[in-house]
Amino acid sequence: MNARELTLCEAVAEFVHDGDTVALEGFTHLIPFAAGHEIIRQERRDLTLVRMTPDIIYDQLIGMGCVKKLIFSWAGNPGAGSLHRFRDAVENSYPHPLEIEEHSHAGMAARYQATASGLPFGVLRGYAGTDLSRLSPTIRWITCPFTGEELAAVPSLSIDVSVICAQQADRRGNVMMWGITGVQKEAVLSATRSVVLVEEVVEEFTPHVNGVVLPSWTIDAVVVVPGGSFPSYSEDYSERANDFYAQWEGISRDRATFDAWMTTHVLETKNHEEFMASLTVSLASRHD
Amino acid sequence: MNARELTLCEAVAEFVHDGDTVALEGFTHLIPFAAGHEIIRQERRDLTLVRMTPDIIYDQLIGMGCVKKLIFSWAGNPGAGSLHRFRDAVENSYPHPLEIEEHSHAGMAARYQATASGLPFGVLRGYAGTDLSRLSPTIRWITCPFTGEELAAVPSLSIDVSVICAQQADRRGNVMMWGITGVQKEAVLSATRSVVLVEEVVEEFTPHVNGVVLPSWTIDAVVVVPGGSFPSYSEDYSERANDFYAQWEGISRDRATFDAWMTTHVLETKNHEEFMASLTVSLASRHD
Amino acid sequence: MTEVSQLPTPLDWTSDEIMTVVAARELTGEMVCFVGIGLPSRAAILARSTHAPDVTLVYESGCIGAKPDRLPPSIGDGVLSRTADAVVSVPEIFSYWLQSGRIDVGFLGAAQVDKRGNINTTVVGDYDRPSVRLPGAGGAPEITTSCGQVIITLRHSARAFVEKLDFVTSVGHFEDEALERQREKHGHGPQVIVTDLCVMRYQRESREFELTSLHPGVQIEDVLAQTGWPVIVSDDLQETAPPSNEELVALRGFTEGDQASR
Amino acid sequence: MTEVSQLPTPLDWTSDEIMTVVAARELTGEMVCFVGIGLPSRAAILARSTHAPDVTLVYESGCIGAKPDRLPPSIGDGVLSRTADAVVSVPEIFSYWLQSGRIDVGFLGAAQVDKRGNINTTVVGDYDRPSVRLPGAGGAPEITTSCGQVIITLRHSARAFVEKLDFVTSVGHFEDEALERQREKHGHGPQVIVTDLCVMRYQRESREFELTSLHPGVQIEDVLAQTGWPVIVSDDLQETAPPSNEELVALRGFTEGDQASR
Repeated sequence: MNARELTLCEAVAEFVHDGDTVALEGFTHLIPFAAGHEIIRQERRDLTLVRMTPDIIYDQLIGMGCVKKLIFSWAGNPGAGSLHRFRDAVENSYPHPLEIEEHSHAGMAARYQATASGLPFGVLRGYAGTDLSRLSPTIRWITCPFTGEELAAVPSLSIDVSVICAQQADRRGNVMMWGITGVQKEAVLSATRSVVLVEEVVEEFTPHVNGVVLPSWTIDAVVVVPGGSFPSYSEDYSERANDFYAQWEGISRDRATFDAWMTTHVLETKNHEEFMASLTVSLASRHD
Repeated sequence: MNARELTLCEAVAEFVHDGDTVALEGFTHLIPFAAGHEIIRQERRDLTLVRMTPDIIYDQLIGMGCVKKLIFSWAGNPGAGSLHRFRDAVENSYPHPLEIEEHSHAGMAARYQATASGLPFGVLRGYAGTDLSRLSPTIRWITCPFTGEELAAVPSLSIDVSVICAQQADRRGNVMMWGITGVQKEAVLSATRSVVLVEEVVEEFTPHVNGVVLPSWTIDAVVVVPGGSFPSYSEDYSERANDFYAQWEGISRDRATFDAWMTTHVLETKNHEEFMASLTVSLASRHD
Repeated sequence: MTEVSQLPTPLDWTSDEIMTVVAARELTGEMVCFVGIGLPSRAAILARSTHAPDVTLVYESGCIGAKPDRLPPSIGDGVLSRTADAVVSVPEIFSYWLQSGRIDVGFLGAAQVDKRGNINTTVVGDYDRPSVRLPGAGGAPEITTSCGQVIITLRHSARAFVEKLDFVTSVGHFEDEALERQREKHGHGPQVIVTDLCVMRYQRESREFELTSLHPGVQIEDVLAQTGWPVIVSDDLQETAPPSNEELVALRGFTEGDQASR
Repeated sequence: MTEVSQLPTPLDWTSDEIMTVVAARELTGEMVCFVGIGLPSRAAILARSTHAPDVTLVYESGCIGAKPDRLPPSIGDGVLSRTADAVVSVPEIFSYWLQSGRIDVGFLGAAQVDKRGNINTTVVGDYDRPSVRLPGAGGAPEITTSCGQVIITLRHSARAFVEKLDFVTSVGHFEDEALERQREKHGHGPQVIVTDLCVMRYQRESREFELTSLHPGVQIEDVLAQTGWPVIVSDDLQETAPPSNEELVALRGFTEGDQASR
């Protein structure tokens, strides 16, 4: 069945439920901030979040109490600092305890590939001698039946819904992304349901090097949200708000500052357009 | 080290040796016919050939006595008939016995992926109940350490040299192919050495949907051979000579007819340009 | 334009044409179909251009959502990649698209088939010294086990419809019940065989393919004579609806287009 | 244009700058380098723009052969994808490019390191109740075992250079000889640690990192005081060549470019 075009509010209401395992994937580029904010506004609870590189939007979801468990491989604000809400949850169980299941990037990538391939596990040469392999029940060992070599095995993921950003959809609901496309294709193909936020709908895709197309029938909903990845970026549509990433350290470190920021910019904005206006004003004022 | 630009004669002389395991990959599109013919002209012997879909060029290599063993998953002339030289080798050991190692497409694809990934084996859900899995020492079973499910395991390949066609190279020796790109990237990344035939060298690649770029440092030699895939085709450069594929049934069925054809069109032409001229004249005359 | 006076009369079709038309009818709605070359491709393209425009065609060459307006002479033809929604690598088509269970229907040909829908495309005779060496497995073993269901189509002959296959290239349905339940987890396997004589459907009760529909003019005896096992004839045996003029015009349009393109 | 009169004097550099410059010097010729974010990226870009223009940069975001002319604030910056020879998916970068053994040098930062080049980027304190939760493994465990060799770079402090790691995120060199021989099949592991005080190199004989070069103005005692294990000082202890004006101008050019781009 082809993708339906929905509003973000409708898509989150229909496809993201309390208790779901949710992957909002993206690799610096094309982070689905708008979807994360809408999940916060709709007050989802007990989510298991999956992502290789949880960043600010996951920090916000954790800090706002939406998250029960995090499955990940690198949780930071690259080049800019820590995810203090994630740290507060792990270090101090605030706002409540956060269960974690962690892997290396190679391990998470293998899990996504296995899941997209319909296999129960993935194989990699990795984890040898690490404490992660000693502690994690999701890292086991498997013997090559031809060479006898021992390799690491990781289980596939059970993702209820994946949400990604892409640059464009066409009239039939196919979507196309380009630039750094990370693990987003695997995220969509690994999930029971999927939602794709796009910058715009076009008549015909223009060719792009490394253009990745997902056919309409692999997607449940296409949502047009211009700037939906802001303050992340969308190659050929927007620039990353690097200033904001640098400021996050100061915003997130303190619980009250974080709460105030979330209230002003997310809870009191009713959609992504208002969020963008609100954050843009705030960024401009700090430059003055 | 970046790729060197060589002539086809030089590249085959330097990189394809008697006894080598060689993959001339392509999936209907971009078959490296010119390289196969040069291997025949240079009289290589005892080759192990690898390919998912061996077609006419492999039939020619087998019929000319270059091949000791074939590793493959579907050996035919799609929509047009049999590979009679392959059949004659298997059915009658003519011109000499041909060892075969056969798989399904999914199994061969998994072997290429494992090899390109530096893993000793690949995993797939396949082969259950088939005679292939009963007979082949290269199909074994492996148990998922998380679910207990039994899956098929296939060993990685040991490829000495891969030869593929791509549409373009740039000045630095990067190559780009588009359209149906098959398993060619994996073939190059699976091999110790690799040679890429291109239609032309360009200043800058133009973007293409499904454009696949292989960096110069993954390739040993770039060879400019316009029409190097003829009578196969090169998307946006040439059309497939479907007539020739249809005629192959008649040419290959009889040993003497085959020998005469090979002598006229391959052994007595000194390069691909002469081959193309020779075959084009022959195709035109049959139309009259 | 084909003028009305030139439209074929209802009887004006070949046995290959009815086989293609009847196979095409098996594709409906928004099915996603994994298409083999030759008759399966012809039938799938026919379905898309007549009663089932929303069927998605996936080719093992990596072309997803191809919309060919002529018969490609191979599954790697440029018309498939140029009209596809997406083109992916061959390893990806088998892992992310086929094995993952994303395909509703697989569409296969065969050299030999048995009453359980097991297929041989490998050898006639002994494997190590075959009398006829066939092309081999291709995508078949995993298509039969990964798709929601499988349609098999081939010409009916005693050489093709055999009691015992010379070689089991792909398993249709296991004789062993436990194995069969195992394979059902990932797909229902072959459900229908369409030939130039008839339609046979898999029945869970008998665990074999039964004769369910005879093409116009074909007698039960014709089928029995060309089938190497004692065929169960369905209690509800039908006569196949003959190809409609619309179906034939569409099919012949392709074939002409295909010839013209050569 | 920087005018000659404004060129820095030989002493005009910070401890972070010498660390970057010295790390950059480890990259030479046509090395293919897998680059982490932060100081590793800064050093690799510096190397490419000074003495090692033929070094190929590979980023875990999938950018192969990126040629950034400024410091990307993240490894997913658009300047990396736009200047890359090829951009591939993240699963592909880890399977076809890293795990396959195609990368000559891995370039890593760390929160803690021990004398065998084992790295901790996971937690300070107990794993289940950490005093500081760090970002986690990222690419490190497989970078250290899959690359031909690994360069580690971090600021020197007693908190970072520890006798025993709180958590082994990535193994540098195994204490067990059999395990170490096993890992050597796929790469030689960490070979050098570059800090703001010194350079330490792995010695096969002692099986640990030894102090081989002191940066100008640094005393052996400074290093010993900031290192949590009894450091072996090489018999052939060198003084690190100070950053050249060319190196510093190039480095500062990036940093300014980076600031300006914000």
